[in-house]
Amino acid sequence: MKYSYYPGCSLEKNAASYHESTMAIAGPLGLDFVEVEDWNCCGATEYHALNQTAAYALIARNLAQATKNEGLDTLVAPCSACYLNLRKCDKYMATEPELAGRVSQALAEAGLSYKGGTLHVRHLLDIVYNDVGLETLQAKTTRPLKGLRVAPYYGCMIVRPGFHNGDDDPEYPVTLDRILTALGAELVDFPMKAHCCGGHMTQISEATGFELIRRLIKSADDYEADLIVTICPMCQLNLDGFQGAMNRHFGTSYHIPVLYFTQLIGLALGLAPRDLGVGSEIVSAKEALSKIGAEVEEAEVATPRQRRDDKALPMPGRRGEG
Amino acid sequence: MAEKVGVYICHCGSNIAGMVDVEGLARWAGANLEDVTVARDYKFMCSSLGQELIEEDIKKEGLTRVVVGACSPHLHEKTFRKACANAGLNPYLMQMASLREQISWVSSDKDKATEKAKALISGAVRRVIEQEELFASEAPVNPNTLVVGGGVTGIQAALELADAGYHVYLVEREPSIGGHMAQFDKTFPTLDCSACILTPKMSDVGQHESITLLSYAEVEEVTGYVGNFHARIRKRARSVKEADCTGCGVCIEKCPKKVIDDVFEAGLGYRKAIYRPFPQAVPKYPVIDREACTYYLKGTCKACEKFCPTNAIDFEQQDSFLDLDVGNVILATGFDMFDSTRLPQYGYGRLANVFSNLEFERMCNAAGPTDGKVVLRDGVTTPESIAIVHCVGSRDKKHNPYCSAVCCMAALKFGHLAIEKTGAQVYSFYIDMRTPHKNYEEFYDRLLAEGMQFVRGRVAEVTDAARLPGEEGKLIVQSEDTLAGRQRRTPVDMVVLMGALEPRHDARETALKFGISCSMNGWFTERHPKLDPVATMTDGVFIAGVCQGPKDIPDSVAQGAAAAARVMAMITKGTVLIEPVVATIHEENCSGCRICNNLCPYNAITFLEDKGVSYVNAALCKGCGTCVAACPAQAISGAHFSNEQIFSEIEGLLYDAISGNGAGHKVEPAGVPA
Amino acid sequence: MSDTFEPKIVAFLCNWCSYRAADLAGTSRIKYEPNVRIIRVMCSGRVDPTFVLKAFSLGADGVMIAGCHPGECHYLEQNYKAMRRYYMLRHTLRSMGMEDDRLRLQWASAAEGVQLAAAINEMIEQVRALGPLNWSANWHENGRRLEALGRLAQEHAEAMEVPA
Amino acid sequence: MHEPSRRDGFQGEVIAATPGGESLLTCIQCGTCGGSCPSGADMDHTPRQLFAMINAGLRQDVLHSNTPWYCVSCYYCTVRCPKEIPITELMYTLKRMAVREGAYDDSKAPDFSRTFIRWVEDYGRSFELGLMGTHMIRHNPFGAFKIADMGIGMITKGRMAFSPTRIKGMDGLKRILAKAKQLEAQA
Repeated sequence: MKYSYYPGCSLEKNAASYHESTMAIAGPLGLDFVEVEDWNCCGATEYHALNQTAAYALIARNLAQATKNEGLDTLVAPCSACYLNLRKCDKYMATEPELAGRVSQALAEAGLSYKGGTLHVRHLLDIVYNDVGLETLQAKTTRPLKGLRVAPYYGCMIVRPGFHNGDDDPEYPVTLDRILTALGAELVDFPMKAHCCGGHMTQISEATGFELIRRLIKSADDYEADLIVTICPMCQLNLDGFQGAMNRHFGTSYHIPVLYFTQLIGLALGLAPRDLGVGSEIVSAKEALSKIGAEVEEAEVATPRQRRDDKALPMPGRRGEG
Repeated sequence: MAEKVGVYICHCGSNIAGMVDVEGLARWAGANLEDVTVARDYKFMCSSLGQELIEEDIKKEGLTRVVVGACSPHLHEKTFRKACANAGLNPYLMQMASLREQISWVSSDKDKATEKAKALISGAVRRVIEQEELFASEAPVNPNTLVVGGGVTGIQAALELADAGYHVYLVEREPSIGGHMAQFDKTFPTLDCSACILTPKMSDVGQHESITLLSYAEVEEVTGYVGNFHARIRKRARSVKEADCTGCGVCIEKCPKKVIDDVFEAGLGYRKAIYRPFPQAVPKYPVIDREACTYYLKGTCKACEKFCPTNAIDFEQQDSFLDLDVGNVILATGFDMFDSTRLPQYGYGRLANVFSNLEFERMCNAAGPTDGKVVLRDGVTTPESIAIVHCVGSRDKKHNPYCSAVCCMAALKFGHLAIEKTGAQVYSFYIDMRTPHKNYEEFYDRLLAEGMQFVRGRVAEVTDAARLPGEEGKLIVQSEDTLAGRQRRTPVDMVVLMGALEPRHDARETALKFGISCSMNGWFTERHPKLDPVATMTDGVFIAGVCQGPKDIPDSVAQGAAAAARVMAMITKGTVLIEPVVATIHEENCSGCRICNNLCPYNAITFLEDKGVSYVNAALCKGCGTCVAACPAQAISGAHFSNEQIFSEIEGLLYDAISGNGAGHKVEPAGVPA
Repeated sequence: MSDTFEPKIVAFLCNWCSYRAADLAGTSRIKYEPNVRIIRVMCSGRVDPTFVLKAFSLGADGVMIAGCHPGECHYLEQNYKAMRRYYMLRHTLRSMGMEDDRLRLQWASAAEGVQLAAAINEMIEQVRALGPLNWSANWHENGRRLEALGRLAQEHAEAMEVPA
Repeated sequence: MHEPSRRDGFQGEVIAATPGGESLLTCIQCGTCGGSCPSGADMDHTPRQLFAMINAGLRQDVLHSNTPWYCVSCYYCTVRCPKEIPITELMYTLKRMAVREGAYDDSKAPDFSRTFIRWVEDYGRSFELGLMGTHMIRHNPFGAFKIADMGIGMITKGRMAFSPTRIKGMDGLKRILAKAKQLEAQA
């Protein structure tokens, strides 16, 4: 399975471990990524605040560059912010004629063009879940993540409206949960799984930014998670990089490491931690990862302890489970 | 001989005259359209004076055709047909042009509107000349009625008819009649015990000599037409012989298999594999749930059979079929409750102490799974604080755009019951409080006085992720208090979700079965939203209760009675007129290719082997005209919608295009002097 | 009087859904352009391909066929027959060198007044962009053209009317 | 003529500048957006209040509100809105209008966006060290100490680049952006 690949700026340096681990698992999982030639920054959320046409022209240049990878009509982005930008741009190029007209004119200045709908923009999580599949992941697992309590964290931008690929729920997504379960990890029913990490808020209003980070870390801690698993470099940077500053701000002492889902897949596949960029996190994952070993056992989603006795009333049936 | 056509243009007050130059239009028709001998305009053509105008002209001027340019034929076609008939003209020689719905109400330029009106009148005149005399036939009305759905609406309809001496077949899908109302604890705003007021009506139905109650049964197929429907009913196998069962209940007592009761107890309680939904069920006979029964699953047990004193258990019983002849049908099929797992942000199904409205209803009921105690999911703890969330799946484009009409009042009722039973602090999170009926606003006042707290803001989410002190171990309801303009986190012990009322999941199939239509949202469509709320476009099929749209108990009961009254009028009159709009095959042109045979959904076309031609049974034909369009030999004609009539209408409508030889594309404001 | 081309659209509306949608557009006072002229038929299944060709030949620049949504036909499934004929007709129109967008099939339930009005406007815009059809001119020059078309349509009809 | 719902004035302006913005007219002030917003507690006005103010034509109050700048683009409001109003997109629109008119009270957030984009416009890629450096020096010189260990951690873990990467097609990108800005100004 061969795809165009758009790493995005974060994966160059601060989230290099995300890139490394993605490349490391690609081979074993049968994925082949062809990097988009001379890609540029997607503008994150910042350009939208300044100039709409320029924001979409900047993104569209990447889409145009990606069409140069002949025969590849799927563009994969591992960063959720890049993914949303690319996907939204692709959609608007087809549905917003005025905006698309302006963007096309701008692109033409560099001899480029892009027609909405040409590429299928997908997030790496979607590729792993739908194209690789749980069965393959399970079959290739040689070091099950048994005993590791993980909080699956999706963040905002992959699951939200109109732009995401399919059927994962924007409020209560489950694809990452299922991947981690397939790898043998013990899941916590993380209520904050789709809540916001704060994005750039630490730079705008520290108090606000730290509070958003605290909510997530506290909830993971309440659920006694060993680590948080993320799919986005911005989320990783906020939860990992700012965890210490957040602790100082609130006088707390949380210690929850934050790893990329590709790193956990790599570990389950039996790859060496250093080949997956493990060790570059600020909050050490050493202790948490020391738990991994031993034989495969079916992991279940753990919920907070609950009293149940004869008088207990039945729970309403949960749909779409299993 | 040339026809004499009279053209009548209605002002409809200013409804048409405000946008169309009605006087000019009438003058233009009189001066320019062939065969038009009289052309008049009048303030209200549908008034008795307007009708008399037409009648007089028919008599005095010897009109042979009439065109009325007024409103939609769906409103007044019958009126003007009658006027023609009164004057001795065959009513099918009248044609209407919809100047109001298709022109004046949808246009914004008077010149262009008037031009369009000329085209429509021209089309109608050309068409009416081709129209032929037709004669409606009369058919008797069978005095028996089929009522589908045994909730309070169907019960009311059935009793009204039966008390008037007419026979009713009442078909109910569940093992007992009673519907949703039987599940409720109290009714708002009077706080009557729901079961106490419903069960007497249920037993009246069970004992009424004019009602044949068919429970655990469904309508399989309906054929025929108004006054003469044939319905095939499938009676599902109860596995209990009704003739022998005394309803003693020993079988239920002895049955060792307990399953969650998803229907009557809303999943909050249990029932046996052989069961009666509730003690006052009508009829009293139990049913074996074959998917749960140990005998059907494993081949052993038969405890019920062993203990039954009258040998009424019959494991081999099969579904049986009943063919009924009825004159009219009343559909009172009710609603489904919204499945709140579709809004994961409210945690239903994931967070134990989030309850559905139906669960809470059962919890309040003294005969329910908690003996009427309001408790958390652990079955023992009394909540100290309860949040009631309004508009769950209502007023939401992603789910149901409409207001479910009853939830605000039900939430107030819940608030009252919760305060009374637990003394808990009760919060209501609402978008708009809607209490628009007799004594409803007063009930709202009462709850305000009782200390229920109202927060104006739709709940954003319900979570167990504690963020602030005091939130640990609670459910936190996150909202914006829109009146205070602040975000609010309200920690509570219990959350109750006021789920929407939704059309039955199979409402569209039901509609198709009875030949009626559904609105976009899936509610059955009434004949007229204001003036004909219980009739449908299909004569003889009536709708009542929530299947037509969300409404509360008194409105449902009123509709049930209204539908019954409509049926009684049909029965009393005794006959119905059958529209002569049917297809006819001209044998001399029929090649016997049989293309039409399978096109007819009503099997009205049969092939006559001896003659080698096809034949339309007029009693079965509904006049859709598909066969007419399909016949390669043009051997089929459709009465009142013949090829000639439609060709002429096209010619008339495009009068300004043909005359100009393609140059008539620009709409000239005054092509012909008015 | 403006110079913009005002196309003429003939619309065949079924009695039960789409004609009622037009009624509803009226009672809801939803404005749409006056270029459409509506003919009521009992069912979209009644629309004979020759009706469409006749309308084109007499000067219509566009033809709309509107019926109940699939699965909601008052006559159970006759709108599917209309759909089949519609595709056949588009094919025929194309093969005769006409833009097939001049023919439109529109589903409209009795509750969809807004949608029907929007569809009518959209179609008027589309046909306006296509320009005049002027078949009527051809009709006058060559009286046999319509007969030929009728025969062609009939052949297709026979080929397509395979019972469902 | 079928007239699409439209409003003049400030509300019309906001709607016209937002993909899918017409649905703003259908807001029922339910507060789902305000209740869902993770940073709502720190906003001058909840998004719902802002929509009421837009409806009331309070242009200056709206553009001076800090609300759009506290939007973290999490899209919770957008997915939960019962009227499917693209609230996050509307926040971007309001930010752009405020930037264009210089109508914001706290320059921190707009400056952050500008600084971020300046690196992108010059190099084609973003540059975190440069961004944080420039931004912190201007807006939060003491804050730098608070997160110093984080910065050091990032550097020692090899997660911070010391110089920005420049893309090859920089000339082309500059032409694209110049044209885009010219078109935006005309739109």
